[in-house]
Amino acid sequence: MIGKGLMDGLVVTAKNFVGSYFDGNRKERLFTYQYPEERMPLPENSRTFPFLVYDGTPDQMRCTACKVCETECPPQCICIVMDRDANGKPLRRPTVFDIDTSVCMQCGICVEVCPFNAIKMDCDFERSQYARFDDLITHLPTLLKSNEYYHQIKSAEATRVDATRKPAKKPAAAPTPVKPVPTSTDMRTEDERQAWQRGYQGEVGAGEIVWPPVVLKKQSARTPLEQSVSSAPAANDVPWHDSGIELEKRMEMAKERPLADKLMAAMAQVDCQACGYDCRGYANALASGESKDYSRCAPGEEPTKNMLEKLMKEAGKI
Amino acid sequence: MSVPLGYYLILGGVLFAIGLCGALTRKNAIAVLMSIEIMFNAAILNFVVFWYYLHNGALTGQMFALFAIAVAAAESAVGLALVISVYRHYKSVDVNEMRSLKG
Amino acid sequence: MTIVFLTLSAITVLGALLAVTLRNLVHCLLALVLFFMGIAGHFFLLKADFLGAVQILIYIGAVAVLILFAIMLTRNISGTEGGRGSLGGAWWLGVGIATTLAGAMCVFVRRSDLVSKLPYGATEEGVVKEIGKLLVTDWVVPLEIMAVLLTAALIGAVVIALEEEKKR
Amino acid sequence: MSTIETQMLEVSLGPQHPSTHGVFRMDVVLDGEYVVKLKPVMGYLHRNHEQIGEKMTWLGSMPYTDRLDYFCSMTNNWAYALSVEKMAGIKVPERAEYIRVIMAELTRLLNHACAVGFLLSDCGAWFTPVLYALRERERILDFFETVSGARMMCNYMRFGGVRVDLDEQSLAMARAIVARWPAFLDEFEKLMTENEVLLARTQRVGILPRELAINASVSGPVARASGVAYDIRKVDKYGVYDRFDFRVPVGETGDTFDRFMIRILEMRESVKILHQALRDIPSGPCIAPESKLRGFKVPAGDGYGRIESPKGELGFYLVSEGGAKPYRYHVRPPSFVNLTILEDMCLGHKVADAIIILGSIDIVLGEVDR
Amino acid sequence: MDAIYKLIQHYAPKIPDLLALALAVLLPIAIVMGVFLTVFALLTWVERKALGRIQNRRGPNRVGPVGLFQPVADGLKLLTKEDIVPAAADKVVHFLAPVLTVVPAFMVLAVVPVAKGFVPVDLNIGVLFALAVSTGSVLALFMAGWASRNKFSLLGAMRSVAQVVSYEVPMVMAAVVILMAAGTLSSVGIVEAQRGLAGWFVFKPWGLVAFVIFQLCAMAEVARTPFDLPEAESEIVAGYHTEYSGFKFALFQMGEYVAAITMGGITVTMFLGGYLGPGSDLPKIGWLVSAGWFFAKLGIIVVINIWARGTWPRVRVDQLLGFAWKLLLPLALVNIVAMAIWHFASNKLVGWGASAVVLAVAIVALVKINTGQTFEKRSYRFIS
Repeated sequence: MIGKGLMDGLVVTAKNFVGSYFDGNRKERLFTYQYPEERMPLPENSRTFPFLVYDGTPDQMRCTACKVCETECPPQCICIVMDRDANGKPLRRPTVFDIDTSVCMQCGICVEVCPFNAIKMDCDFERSQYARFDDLITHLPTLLKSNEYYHQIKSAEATRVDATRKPAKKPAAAPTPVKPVPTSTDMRTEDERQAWQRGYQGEVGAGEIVWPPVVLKKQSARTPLEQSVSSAPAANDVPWHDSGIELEKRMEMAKERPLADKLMAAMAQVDCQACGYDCRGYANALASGESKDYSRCAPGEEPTKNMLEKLMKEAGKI
Repeated sequence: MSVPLGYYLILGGVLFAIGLCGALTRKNAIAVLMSIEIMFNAAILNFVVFWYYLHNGALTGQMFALFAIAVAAAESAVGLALVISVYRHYKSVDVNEMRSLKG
Repeated sequence: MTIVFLTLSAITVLGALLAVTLRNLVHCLLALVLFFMGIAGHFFLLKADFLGAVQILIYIGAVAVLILFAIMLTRNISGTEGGRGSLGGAWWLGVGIATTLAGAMCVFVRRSDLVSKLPYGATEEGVVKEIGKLLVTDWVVPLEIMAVLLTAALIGAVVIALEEEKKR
Repeated sequence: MSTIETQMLEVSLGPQHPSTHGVFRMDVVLDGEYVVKLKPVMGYLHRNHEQIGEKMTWLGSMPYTDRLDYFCSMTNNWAYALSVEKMAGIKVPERAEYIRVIMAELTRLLNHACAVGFLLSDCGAWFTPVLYALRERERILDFFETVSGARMMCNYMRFGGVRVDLDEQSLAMARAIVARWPAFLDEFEKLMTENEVLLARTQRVGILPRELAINASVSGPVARASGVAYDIRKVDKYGVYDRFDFRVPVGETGDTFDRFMIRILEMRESVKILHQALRDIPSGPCIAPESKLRGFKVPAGDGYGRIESPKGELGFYLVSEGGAKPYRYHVRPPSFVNLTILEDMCLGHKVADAIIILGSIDIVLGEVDR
Repeated sequence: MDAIYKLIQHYAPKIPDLLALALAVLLPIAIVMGVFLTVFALLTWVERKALGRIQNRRGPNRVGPVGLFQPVADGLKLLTKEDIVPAAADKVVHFLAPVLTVVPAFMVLAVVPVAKGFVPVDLNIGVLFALAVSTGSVLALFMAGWASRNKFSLLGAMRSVAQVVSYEVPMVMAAVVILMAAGTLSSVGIVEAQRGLAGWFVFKPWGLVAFVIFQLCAMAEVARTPFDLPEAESEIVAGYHTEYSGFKFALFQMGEYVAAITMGGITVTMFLGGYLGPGSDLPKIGWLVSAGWFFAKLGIIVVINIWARGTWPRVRVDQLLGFAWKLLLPLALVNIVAMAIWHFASNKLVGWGASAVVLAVAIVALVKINTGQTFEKRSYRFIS
């Protein structure tokens, strides 16, 4: 019968029309939320942008600036600079932790790879800003959220995390007063900032624009060193296993040791597992030939890499 | 209130002349057809005018106009079909280029 | 009434003039439609309402559209006539003939005794009914012939437009 | 057709056009309303996906695969994970396989519902069917968000399993969705499948002959509508698909209507699979214990993993040098391959037909342009 | 008009004659324009709201109570928008087109009897006038499409021309039946001819068929779904008004909606008894009741339009023209014959039966002929 299909369709739409007024369960038909007034209940797993968890005071952040997330982040939107005290001794916490939310694709891989449960995914999606660049970069003060907040948005997950965490070991840096946390913007000059933006907008090859440019500052901040003797008690076996000791000093300590120990001394000594091992394991892997990639020590940066390359070359491993 | 008949006759004459002028001068066959439509309409206007001014209760003028409109419609249909047919042969609707009588 | 007549006449003449002088065929067509509207207005003014409606229905609804399709089928879509002038070589001859004709007609009209004739009190009441009756009584033979003519025109137009396909 | 040689009309449908399903362009040459030439122009959404994949770690590419066919991130994840697992020789735990099947079939449901919805929208049904489809899709997206944390860019699967286990609550949620679906399909079919206007618009329009479908290596519902009985779920029996009782609908004519109907029938079969999977899902770990996130390396060699994504055969060809990154990373996107026969299907039809033929292929530009 | 003129002269004899005449002319125009523009604004709201609910959306709900002031907001927004004219466009024609779209729509209003004793102009060729004038819009649409120098616009314009011209024919043929029955072309005369119990023409077999044909043609004339090809957004973007923005676009919308309303008004007048209904003849408030009836019936037509728009897909251009020429036109012609049978039948019952049978046979035959091989029943293999 011609026309039956047309009429059937009319019946269906009429049902929907009437149903949208009289259906008891509003989710049945009118499935949209009237956004600013009503909000969708966000499930616990929902993720938007990462934030950093601290216990107690913001000073007691869990992040150790191990740079695992910086390395693993697929779109490379994280920039970390480790904090150092006046003597240049690494403090195992970031002084700069920037996340470019215009680049971040909310994949949550930083959360998965973080060995310290320091970085977590937020549920806050209302992040619109007027400016295109700087406002979209979230800095350490904004990123830091308390563990209570974490419990608030994702209670089950946070409880699980708390259970797995070791009972809070007080960081050694406690006596030092909390200094205002600088951001990468603060550390940049206006010229550098503009250069970075130009580079960001696609002027590739327009000069040696280093991303992130803060690296320049950081290295200059590190060079004038009057190395004081480390007061840290040296472990019997591996006395250099202290990230506070300078690279040259560590190499000095391990001068007489076998290759694996020399390699280990070249590492950044934070056991961050960014390379997939702890420092000992990575050194062993390199020494035994299991791995040939000497560029994986993220916290150690260029000096470590160069040193490792030198050592490996000397040993004929590469 | 009403205008005298002469006004309408002059209007009809002028319109017819305009149409004739177009029919004689335009090169495009469709434009020529449009000019002919103008002439037709001038004539039909006159039918109605004469009916309006000179009728004695009879509707002959209107009937003539009605038939003229029908004929004009038929004429334009056939005329335009011819134009299209000609266009297919000559790839042009320029009346000056239609010189050959062969199909 | 004179004002209305003059306005309508101005519109009509303007439409006609534009229709024969404009270069762009589509503009010509639109001017022609203006002309048709003017004529229809005259019909309404002359109390021939039915004819006015028929004029709109057939000329604007059918003939203009027919011409439109012809233009679209034969020209490029913008409707311009191309580089050459839109007028034929002997355009002054045509203009001369037309002017002469118009002048002659004006002269004859002026001489005629009908010039100052005023209308009968024509009414529109019942005209449509009357036309309908006349069409099937006194005018039935012309009507039938007209029907045949229209059919023939229809078939003829189709045949002419399609002849190429048969040849292929 | 008319023999009057009129001026051909060259129209560029897209990249800004309401029904090109993204930034896609069809350079169409029209004779009146008839399509005499059609050139698909793509690349407006090209984002170097494969090159990025070669610069990323193995894991780092996973969130990028979400963005391939952004309707079906779950199946994209699966295809990539499958090929990496093949190369690395990781055994996926049973529960993870079941979860993957559930996710993939739910993805198929939402993709097909939206595909037919948008197809009808292209036919001019003024968004009614597509909004009904979106209404149901919303439930599945809610489920995805509950499980994986994101509605569309799920980034859910990992090498050797899935990232988050399904708890009892989310399983109940999935069961509720599946239980509702047949009712939705009935409503949808009543709304459209017998509609005379739709039949007149789609039947015998855009016929894809069986031989051409095979020669052009078309896959998925488009191929099955043309009578090619080829479904990787049956051919490869990857995952645990050999344990489920389901059938694959195959059409005969290969016209737009068949492609439309095949999708609806496939949804019914998917519902069957989901019922079985949700009933039989075993307990156990959801990720292989030997799988690791950081420093993940794949032994040297190459591998090609393919799955039956909702749009067709989605494959990843990967070459490893044994390092932390793939040496070569290549995607075989079904939309792209299916799009190659667009001109053959559209020639001689009208513009309106070309639009619905494009709609019936069901492309997603993220996948076509990569 | 005359009545108002007389009233003015009666109650205010001091007013100069010319002013009274002007008032008598302008007053009904103002009333009709005012009423129908309000109806137009309301209609856009109703349509958006109803379509929203059909599609499980909410429709406009931000401006005013239940979004009732949305048309005002829309109007303001369109007024303040930049008016863009394409560089290559034919400026004059491009400007004239939207204006000319609105004119015929409002001209048709002149002959629609809105209430008892209230019709702006009671032309004795009312219906013919309405049908003739509504054709005029086709040229405006063509002008819009052609002057925009956009290929989508041109396609839309040509579609629109072909569509309107094709549907004009069965529409007039369907109307012929009504004219035969009423014996007049005057719209008031047609309404008055439908007095009596079940006197509406739609309740006669030929009337019903004519109503369906007329309604379909009216939908096609004003380009409503399923015949909205001239502005098919999924195919040719927005058809003839692709290149229009701001207030010109608003004028197109207005022309379209007012045309839809007036077409509905003509349908109501011709088939649904116009302003007739219980209470429409009451002495004092008859005009109000009859206006209520008229708008209620108009509402039904509008709802049918919206409902169809929310449900059906759009037909293809060849199917559209085929439908008009191969199905509607022959059916309309047969309908005239059926009307003749009904008219000359010896008694009512025989007339009823005979015309119904003729029509039924014609419909079945025409549908068979037209849909011979069109709809296939498909079956699918299953591989397991």
